[in-house]
Formats: sequence, C-alpha cells, structure tokens
Amino acid sequence: MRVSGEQLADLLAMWRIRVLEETILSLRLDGRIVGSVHLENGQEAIPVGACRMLRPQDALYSTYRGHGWALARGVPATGIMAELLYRRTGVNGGRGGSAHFSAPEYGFYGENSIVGAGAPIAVGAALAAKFDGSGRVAVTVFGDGAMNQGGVTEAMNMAAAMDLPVVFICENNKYSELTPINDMVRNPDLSARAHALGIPAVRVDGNDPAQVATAVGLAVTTAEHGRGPTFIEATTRRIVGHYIGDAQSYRPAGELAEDEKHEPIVRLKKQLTLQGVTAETLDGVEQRARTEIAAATERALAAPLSDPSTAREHLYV
Amino acid sequence: MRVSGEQLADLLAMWRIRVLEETILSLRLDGRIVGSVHLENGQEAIPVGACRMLRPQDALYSTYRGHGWALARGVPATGIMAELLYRRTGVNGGRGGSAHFSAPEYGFYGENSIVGAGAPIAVGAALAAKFDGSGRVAVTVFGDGAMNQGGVTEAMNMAAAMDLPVVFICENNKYSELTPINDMVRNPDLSARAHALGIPAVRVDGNDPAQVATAVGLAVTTAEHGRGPTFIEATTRRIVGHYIGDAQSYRPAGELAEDEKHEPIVRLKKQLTLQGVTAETLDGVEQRARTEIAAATERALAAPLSDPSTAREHLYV
Amino acid sequence: MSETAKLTYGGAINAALARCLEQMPETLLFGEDVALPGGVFGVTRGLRKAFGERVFDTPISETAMLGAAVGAAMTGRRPIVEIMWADFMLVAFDQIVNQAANVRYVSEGRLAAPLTIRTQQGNAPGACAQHSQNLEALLLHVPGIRVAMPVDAQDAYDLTLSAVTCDDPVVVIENRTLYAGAKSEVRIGGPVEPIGGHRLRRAGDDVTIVTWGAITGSVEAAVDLVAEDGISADVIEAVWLNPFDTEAVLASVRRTGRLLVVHEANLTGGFGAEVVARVCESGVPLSAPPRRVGALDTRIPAAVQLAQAVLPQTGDIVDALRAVTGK
Amino acid sequence: MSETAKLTYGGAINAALARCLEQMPETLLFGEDVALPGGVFGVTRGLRKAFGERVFDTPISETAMLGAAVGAAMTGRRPIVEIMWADFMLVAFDQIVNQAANVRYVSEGRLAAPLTIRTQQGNAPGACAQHSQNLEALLLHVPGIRVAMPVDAQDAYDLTLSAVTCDDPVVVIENRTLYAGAKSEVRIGGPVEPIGGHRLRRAGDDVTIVTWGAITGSVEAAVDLVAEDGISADVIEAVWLNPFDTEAVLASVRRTGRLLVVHEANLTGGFGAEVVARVCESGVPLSAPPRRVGALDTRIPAAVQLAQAVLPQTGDIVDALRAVTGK
Ligand SMILES: Cc1ncc(C[n+]2csc(CCOP(=O)(O)OP(=O)(O)O)c2C)c(N)n1
Ligand SMILES: Cc1ncc(C[n+]2csc(CCOP(=O)(O)OP(=O)(O)O)c2C)c(N)n1
Ligand SMILES: [Mg+2]
Ligand SMILES: [Mg+2]
Repeated sequence: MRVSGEQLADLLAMWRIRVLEETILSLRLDGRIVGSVHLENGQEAIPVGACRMLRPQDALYSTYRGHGWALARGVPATGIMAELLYRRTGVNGGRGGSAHFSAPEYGFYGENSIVGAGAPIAVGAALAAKFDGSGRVAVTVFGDGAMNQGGVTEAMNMAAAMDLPVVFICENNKYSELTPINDMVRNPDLSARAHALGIPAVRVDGNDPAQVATAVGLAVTTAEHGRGPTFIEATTRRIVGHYIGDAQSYRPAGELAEDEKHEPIVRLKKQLTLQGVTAETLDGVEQRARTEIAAATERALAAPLSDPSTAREHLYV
Repeated sequence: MRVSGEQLADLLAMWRIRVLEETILSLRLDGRIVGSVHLENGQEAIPVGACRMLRPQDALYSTYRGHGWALARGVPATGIMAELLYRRTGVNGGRGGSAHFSAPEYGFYGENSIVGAGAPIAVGAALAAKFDGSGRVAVTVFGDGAMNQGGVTEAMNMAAAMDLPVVFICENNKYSELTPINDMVRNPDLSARAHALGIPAVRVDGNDPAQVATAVGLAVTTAEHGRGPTFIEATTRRIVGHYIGDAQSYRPAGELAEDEKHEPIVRLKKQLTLQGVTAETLDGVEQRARTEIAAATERALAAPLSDPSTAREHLYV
Repeated sequence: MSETAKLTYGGAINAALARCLEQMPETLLFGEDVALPGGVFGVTRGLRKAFGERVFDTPISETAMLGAAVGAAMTGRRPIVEIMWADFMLVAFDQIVNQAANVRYVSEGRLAAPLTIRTQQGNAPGACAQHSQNLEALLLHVPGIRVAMPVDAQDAYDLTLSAVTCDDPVVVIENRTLYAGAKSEVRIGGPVEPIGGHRLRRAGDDVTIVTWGAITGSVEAAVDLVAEDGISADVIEAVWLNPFDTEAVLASVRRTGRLLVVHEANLTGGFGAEVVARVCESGVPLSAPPRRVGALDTRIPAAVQLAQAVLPQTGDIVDALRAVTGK
Repeated sequence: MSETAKLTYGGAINAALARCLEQMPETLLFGEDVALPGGVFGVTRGLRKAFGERVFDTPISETAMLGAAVGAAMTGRRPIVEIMWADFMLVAFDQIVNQAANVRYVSEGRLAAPLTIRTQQGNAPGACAQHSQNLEALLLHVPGIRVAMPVDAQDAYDLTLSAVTCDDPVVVIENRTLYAGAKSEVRIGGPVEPIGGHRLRRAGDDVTIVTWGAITGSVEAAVDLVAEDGISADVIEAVWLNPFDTEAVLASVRRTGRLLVVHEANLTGGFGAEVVARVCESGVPLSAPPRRVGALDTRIPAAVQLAQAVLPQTGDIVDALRAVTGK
C-alpha cells in the first residue's frame, strides 16, 4: 500500500496537538496554568484535516476548545503556551488566556467562550470578503450543543441568503458539557438543519483527517466560486473531560474505553501500520512532536509575565 | 351543494375581524387612536380557522398583528377597542395598546412586539401543561420573517426535544415589514426547518379557514396525545400596509389587486355563492358583523380614559 | 470644503451616511428594510441606489447582523448597522457586550472592531413598552463601546461622521420623534470632528443642567420658562456619553454650585446617577443637594395619558429647577 | 420548625431549592446540565433524583429557556432557571427585560411572572473576559425585576427561598468562588422572609460602607485592617439590590457623615453611582466627598496579574477608607 506524505503530516500535526494538550494539562494540574481549560484530545483530526485545506487569506473562528485549532492553523506553539501562562510573549499577552485568544496574523481570528457566538462573526468575515477582493473564506467551528443556540441558525440563514463564503464546521462530540446531545434534540441528524436552510451539508467521520480535509476542501472551493456556505458535521469523541477537572461521571460504563480505541491517532497509526509503515517511523513522528512542544513550552516558561501596569491599555484606540 | 354551518360561522368571524380592523383604521386616521398599528386585513382566515379548534384551556400567543387573533379567541371587541383607545375598560386599561395587549381570561396570553419572542413563551405554557393537568395546548403565531429570529428555532427545538404540546403557526404573508421573505432566505420552504428539527410540519393555504382549522385540529390532537409540537405554515397575503401609513411602494405593480382577488372573505363568499347561498344571506352576515362592531366601538368610546394616577400600580405585587 | 444645506434631522443622517459611503470605500450599511425600502423612517432612502451592494437588507436576525458587523470590522470593513429600535438590541446584546466590546482589549490591540450601530430609542405617543425604552445606561456601563446621542440636525450629521470614522465600536442613539422635524441649516462636508465633547445649549449662573437625548427640548423649554422667575441655567447637552465630558460639567458646577440632571430613561440606575456621583466625588462645593429628573421606575404604558404620568414632562423639570435653586 | 445544618454556600442553595421543590409543587427547576449532572458547580446535585421530571436539563438555548420560564410562570408554574454565567444572560436579555419585566405591569396585573433566575457572576482566577463580568447594574436599571445577591451560606439559603416565593421575577446572583467554601451553621426550615433588607457586617462610626457580592469579604478584611488605625465603619451589605434599602444607608450616613461604596463591577454606570446619588440627593450632610471603589473601566483580562490590576483589591479599599476618613 502507498503511504501518502499527507498521512504522515496529519499524524505529526495531530501529535503536536495531543502533546500540546497533555502539556497544558500537566501545567494546569501543577498550578502553573490557572482557571478553566478545555482540551480537545480525541478531536484532533478535525482541526488537522480542516486547516490543511485553508489558505493564508482564510479566517478561522473556533470555540474555547481552540488550542489545537490555533496550532493547526499555524500559530506557534510557544505563543499559545505563553498565552495560557500569561506571558508577554503570549499571542495576546495573556489577555485572552486558554479560552479567548486570537492570532489574526496567522488567520486565527480567535476563540469564543460564548457558545455559538463565533458563527455570526465568521459570517461577517465572509461578508467582508464579498467586497475586499481578498478571496477570503471564513471558517467557523462549533459544537453539537451550539446548534441549539439561536444565533447559529441566524448566521447560517444569513450566509445562505447572501451566498457568503463560509464553512460551518460542527464538531459533534456527542456531548454539550455534561449532557448528551441526543437528549436535547429530536432529530440527531444535525446537518438536516443546514439542508433546510438551503445549505449543502455533509456528515463526515471527524476522526479521519482525510475525510475532513476532503469535505473542507470542497467547501472552500464552493465558497470561492461564489456558491456560498457549506455545512460539515464531523462526528468525533473527546477522550477527556469537558474541562480539566470534569470527572465524566455522566458517561456510560465502557464508553470512554471504546472511544479511545477509535481516537484519531490510534486509528491513523493502525492504518499506517497496515500500509507498511514501521514502528520506528511512527515513533519518530511522535518524538518529533514531543521535542517541538517541549522546546516551545520551555521558551514560553522562560518569558516574563505580562506587565500589570499595561492593564489599562488597548481598551480604545 | 351543502353549506356547512361552519362556513357561515367562519364568514361571520372573518367579517368581524375585517370590520374591527377597518374601524381601527378610521379611528387611527382621525387621531382618536395614536401610535403604530398593524392590521391583518387579508389574513383573517388564519385566526378564524385556528381559533375555532382551540379549547378554553388552550393558551394563545400572537404578534403585534393580533387584534383579529384576540377577537377570534373570544376577547370581546369592546375590550379590544377600549384598549386601543386607552380606556379603563380596555383589556389592560390601555397599558398594552394595539401591539402588546393580553386577555388571559379568554385564553389570549398576549401579543408581543418583539419579533419571535412569543415562541419561547408559548413553549413555557406548554411546559406548564406537562405538570398541571390542565390539558392545555399552547399556540404561538409569528410571521415568515420571524423564522429568522434565532429564538424561534430555539423554541421549536426545545418543544421537540421535550415533546411539549405546542402548535407553531407561521403566517407567511410573503413580507417582513417592507422586505420580501424570499430575498432573506435561500429555501423558501420554511416548514423544512421544522422538519429538520423532527417536528411534523405542513403548509396550508392560509386564506382558507377550513384548511387552517383542519391542520390546527390535528396539531391540537397530536399535542393532546403527548406527541409534541406541530408546525403549520399558512400562506396568505396582507392586503394592507405593514403598519398604518405604509405606502407599500415595495410591492410590484398589480400584486395588491391580485391579492385582493384571493383574499379570504372574497373567496369564501364566492364559494358560498357557488354553493347556492343567496346574496341576502351573505349581506346579512356582513351586516351582523358591522352592527356588532359598531356597538362595541360605541361602548368603548363612551368609557372613561384610564386614570393617570394609576400609572405606578402593578409594577410588582 | 464645507457648505450648508437645509436638512431635517433624518436628512442630516442620510447626508452623513452618504458621505461615509462615498469617501470610505470600506463602509457597508445594512439592517432590516434599510436598503431597497430606504428604512422604516426613510433615513437611508436613496443609499442603495447610490452605492449598490454595499447597502443591503438583512433578515430579522439581530444577532447575525451585529455578529456580521463585528466580523466584517475585524477584517477591514467599516460596517454601519441599523438596529431599528434600541429595544431590539436586547435579543442580541451578547454581540455588543461580549463580542464587539472585547475585540481590541482582549487581543491586546491586534484586532479592532470599527463598527457603528445606529439605533433610535425612547417613547413616542402610543408606543408600547417594548418600543419605548431609553437604554443608554446599559451601554454606558460597558467598557469598550462609545455612545453618542445627537439631538439636532447638525449633531446628527457630525456625530454620525465621527462615529463611522472612529476605530472602535460606537452606538449612535437617535430618536424617531426627531427624524421628520423642521429643517435647519447644516454644515456639511467639513472636517470630521474627533469623538467627545458637549454642547452648551443655554448659559446661566444659578444651576448646571446636564441632559442628553430628545428631552433636551423640554429642558430648554423649562429653562426659558423659569427665566421669567430670574433663574438662569447652564444647559450642558452631553452629545457624547462615552467619552463623557466630566470636566465641562465640573467647571460649570464650580461656578453655579447647583446640579440637575435630566434624562428620559427611568431614574434608578440611569446614567444621571453617574453624573451626580462624579460631581459629588469631585468635592466641588454644592449649595443645594443635586437632583435628577427621569422617568418613574415603571414600565412604559401605551396609553398616552399614562405614559405622560411616567415620563418626565417640562413641568417636572421646572419644579426641579425651582427646588434646586430655591427660587 | 427551624433547625440548623452545617452547609457550604452551594449546599445551602441546594437545601433551599430542595425545600422549594418539596413544599411548592408548582416549582420547576431547569437549565443546562442542572438535572442529571447536578450542575457544573454541583449546586443542584440530587434534585433530579429526588423530584423527578420537575428538574430537567435544557438545550444550550438561553432564549428558549428564559422564555419557557416566562410562559410557565404566566400559566401558574413557579420556574427556577439556572443561567450558568451571568455573561450568558446577554444572548437572551430580551426575555428578561422586554418579556419577564413587562408581564405584570403591561397586563395591568392580570398576569404575573413568578420566576427565579439563578445565576453567578464575577471573576475567578484565569477566567476570560466573557466569563468575568459583574452585570448587576444592567438588571438594576430595569423596573419589574427584583435582584438579590447572597454572600454567606445563610443568605444563600434565605434569599433563594424568598426569591422563589416572590410573585415577581427575581434574579439571584451567586458567585462561583463561594460555592465550595467552608461550611457554616445554617438555619433551615424557618419561615420564609419577605424580600428586601440588608446585613450590617460591621458596626462603626467613622464611615458608612455600602457593598454587595463576593467583594464583601475584601471589605471586611479592609475594615479589620484599618481598625488598627482607629477607623471604624458601618458595613452595610445590600443582599437585596432591588428593593434596595436606601433608608438604612441614609440612617447610617446621617451618623457617620461619610460614604464609601464598593463593588466588583467596573465603576462607570455601576450601581455604586446610584447609591452615591441617593445619598447626595437626600441632603444628609457629608464631612467628606463620597467615594466609590470598583473595577477599572476596562474589559477583564484572563491573566491573573492583569486581572488583579483591574479588579478592586483589599488594598484599594483600605486606601479609599483612609482617604474618605482623612485618617
Ligand atoms: C451562551 C452560552 N451558554 C452556555 C455556555 C456554557 N457552556 C460552555 S461550553 C458548553 C457546551 C457546549 O457544547 P458543544 O457546543 O457541544 O461544544 P463542545 O464543548 O462539546 O465542544 C456550555 C453549555 C456558554 N459558554 N455560552
Ligand atoms: C427583534 C425585532 N426585530 C425587529 C423588529 C421590527 N419589526 C416589527 S414587525 C417586523 C416584520 C416581521 O415580519 P413577519 O415576521 O413576517 O411578520 P408580519 O409582520 O409579516 O406579520 C419587524 C422587522 C421587532 N419588532 N423585533
Ligand atoms: Mg459537544
Ligand atoms: Mg410576514
């Protein structure tokens, strides 16, 4: 079997996110990072698959569960880490923190900690593209639970009515915080809502970066051609709590173990092994990610904390 | 051909609304009613068809375009008229006025002047029914434009997820204020959105009270049986402006004349004529409505204005 | 190259918007019924025709509309959104408070949200409780948002220009009872003024009145009435409420020793409290306790005679002037 | 038949909710993650099990949730809704301000909306700008809504009961930094108190401090610190902000002649301004200008060291006490 360069690149990108999140976890547990932190272990295939199809001019809007999205979009790990550690070198000098940072110079227009609120804002970035000749496509990511926030429907309808270049990516990880999505909807097919608004919609296996990339690539092309928005429901599972400290007692027995069997890194490694890739190569990929993130973390930890005397700055021009 | 008693009753009920609205128009034009007033001429078949299927325990929530809904629900014309004239005998002593009155003693839980805001509130009345043994079905009415207000989707989803006894009636009169709905959506089939949420949905000719009644009757039964919400899109046309004073310059030439040919009173009269009802009988129905509304208006005008010294009352218990 | 034109308040806003669309290609103008129909109050009439697709109608989706403004502003546009009634902001208040207001600060200045929200507020005869509120105080408690409130045609023109030119989110609160009033000479085409400042509507020595919004008209009427009793007042109209010209108020009170604040919004928690607090904290000596005139702390009834009992009337301002000056 | 139990702040709310659900069959309890998971802070733990379907989880639809509360309250239920963070109210503020607040007044008393919104607010270390705001001032400008803000376990219990029993909409603003604090003896099962009133947390003669919310702890600490310098203060904690106990504040200031208001919310347009305005308008003689301590008028940065520079600290309160008393 042929091994594509993309598969190994995806594996590396997913490992980077995984290790970043693991490092953040340990820094949070030993108190060097404080406050609420949302990890995306298990969901890495979605940012990795999606971001490889984005161009520099595209604008990405994620949720609070956004470290991996930022990293996949090209934001340096050290800038993210420093942000969570409230350093001067953080992408926003620590003002955003884990749940609300941005790095527009990398096309990462930011996390949002209000469920669903990023969707209308992404529509605005797409609206701008209609006039500025940038060719920008706006991408907004939100969870299954966010589908029930009215603003998301408003955003999808407005994008559809105006043929705006937006890709709506719904990371359906089955839970909204501690509550299963299927208890909160009658029709578990969330993409049906997009269809009803006249938006082409597809459901993909969100644990497979290749599937995600295919769908996002097509969506970007559709948008570029002036055909407006696409909706992608990417099914996945988070294999960690909603936030650090979540005991996950709401999960049925055995579910987590099952999810871990299908998580994207395990799965891609298995696939690559079947395709003949050696354990050494696979370990090498993991090792490379570990080395990179360790170095980035060290740089972040070495940077000075951002200066409290700057706290009044940048409220207004 | 057989003439059913219901047909004549519907004609009378529609005439009552038409005459009420005409009377309000003239009082508004001569300055005895002030402020913004929304008439529903042309849309009478929807309240008339719907309300004839409602029981005393049901709770109706309308929009600002609600005089006819209140009347069809059984609120006395004099109480409505007095409300618009700010009299003590108005259903809310003039505090609600044309666009925000209620008369819960008749199952009319009120108009709402915030587009879409009545839908979640009706869901609450349905929620109450789940626990109070009343057998109440909640009915909420809103326009085509209101479908794009996020709270309406939220309300529909919550009702669906919880199997709540709600009937969602969308009066699709083709315009939201001065803007055609078809310019504001990609998919003109609004009922598709309800389907996508798992809600049985139907589109009916909203200029035929019998079709509306059939759909609402079935929806009420569905709700009563614990099967949750139904969505009814009733297509219609208003043959007046959005508000009194609207010059309707946004309408294509000839549209209004065409709409007037199909408006529900003209249409039912034509139908009844074909069924052999005499012109005298038809005129008698109209005359009866005129006499009733004239008497109600006179009583309302004779009542004293509500007393400014009461303006502080009823903010809190 | 400034000239003058005879314009109504609404016409002045229209002229300012036209100039913005003309001179700033990055502006966009959108909202419900603003484009093809020209706005429910006719304020945006003709702009679609003149500027094409940059002026467009939106669905009845205030959250999408305001969110779209935030996103477009983040990516280089200068959106001007109309929220038809200030009351309707509340269905989408998150996009103003949690989104627009945070963009610059939280990103440490890497992003900005130069958007203008045009809305109008207050009671008009017969308007219901959901179409009558004066909500400026809610916005004035939110750091990161600028707020302007023009009352005459010249300010309607000038403040609109300054707002659109400002690189931060600005809410311009207009008033529908003013749109179609008398025409007046408006200087157009002059330089864009920086945000901030006040207008001195009357000058006097006995008391400082701070006011804003359409009720400025009643304040002027009241001052003219009490002039016969020998009461003279500084009337400071705060056309910009954020930034608020505290210095001007203090300077006046230092001279008059008396303060009256008048707003149409209900009293408790209104911005009048902030003005009183700033003056009292400053230690400027007062010869009488400060006073506020505002609406009763109730909802607004539709009935005109009830609404009159709730909303501040010229007579209430006269009474307060007599009480605060002791004349 | 009152007894006592050792409870945390969160435990006290849980006990009060259990009692409401037990004794008032018309109560319903709902919100995101409140039922099966027992709430993200564990405050509603066990209630679903004990009371079945009257306790239920909702979609992430604050507008639907609050609207459902309004509708259920109009039709005879007594809903208790949890909005997980006060910041999230803003996606659905219409249902509070334009809907719940209007029900009784606009219907001339024919309808009522006896609903309770439980929420929590304020900064906790590391929280982002969208999870840190103190929004009580927005609610306090809205006639028709009652507002309570408990700080100790006893008040958490008592105010929750009073709120749920109240026949008008009440927002109870809790604080997540308090939920899992130390346990204290809480009288439970006693009679339900009427809404309103204050708590006198310290008694003294030199200055009146008015405060509310979690920052009361810092105020007490500051007062204890300055006691060494011979400064003594009345500390009036406004557990109910609407109705607000103006009389108690005036009575205290009449004695002390000095006023300091402390809140965690940012200064401009905060409710502290209203308190200062009421005191100054009353004409109670002051021996020094009144003062306010609140957060800087900025957004709240996530970085702990930056947030500390923005939010009022005990040292700021000490400084203000020294300044206002001149000691
Ligand atoms: C408007 C709003 N309501 C509630 C919350 C609290 N909250 C944060 S994350 C979350 C769950 C979101 O679930 P989902 O959209 O599925 O995303 P996931 O966390 O699973 O990625 C909730 C309810 C919020 N941040 N904003
Ligand atoms: C949230 C909100 N946005 C805007 C408005 C202004 N407005 C009043 S009626 C209306 C049009 C509603 O159209 P539709 O829902 O189709 O109802 P119709 O008037 O046609 O019956 C609009 C935009 C409002 N009242 N509330
Ligand atoms: Mg999820
Ligand atoms: Mg319509």
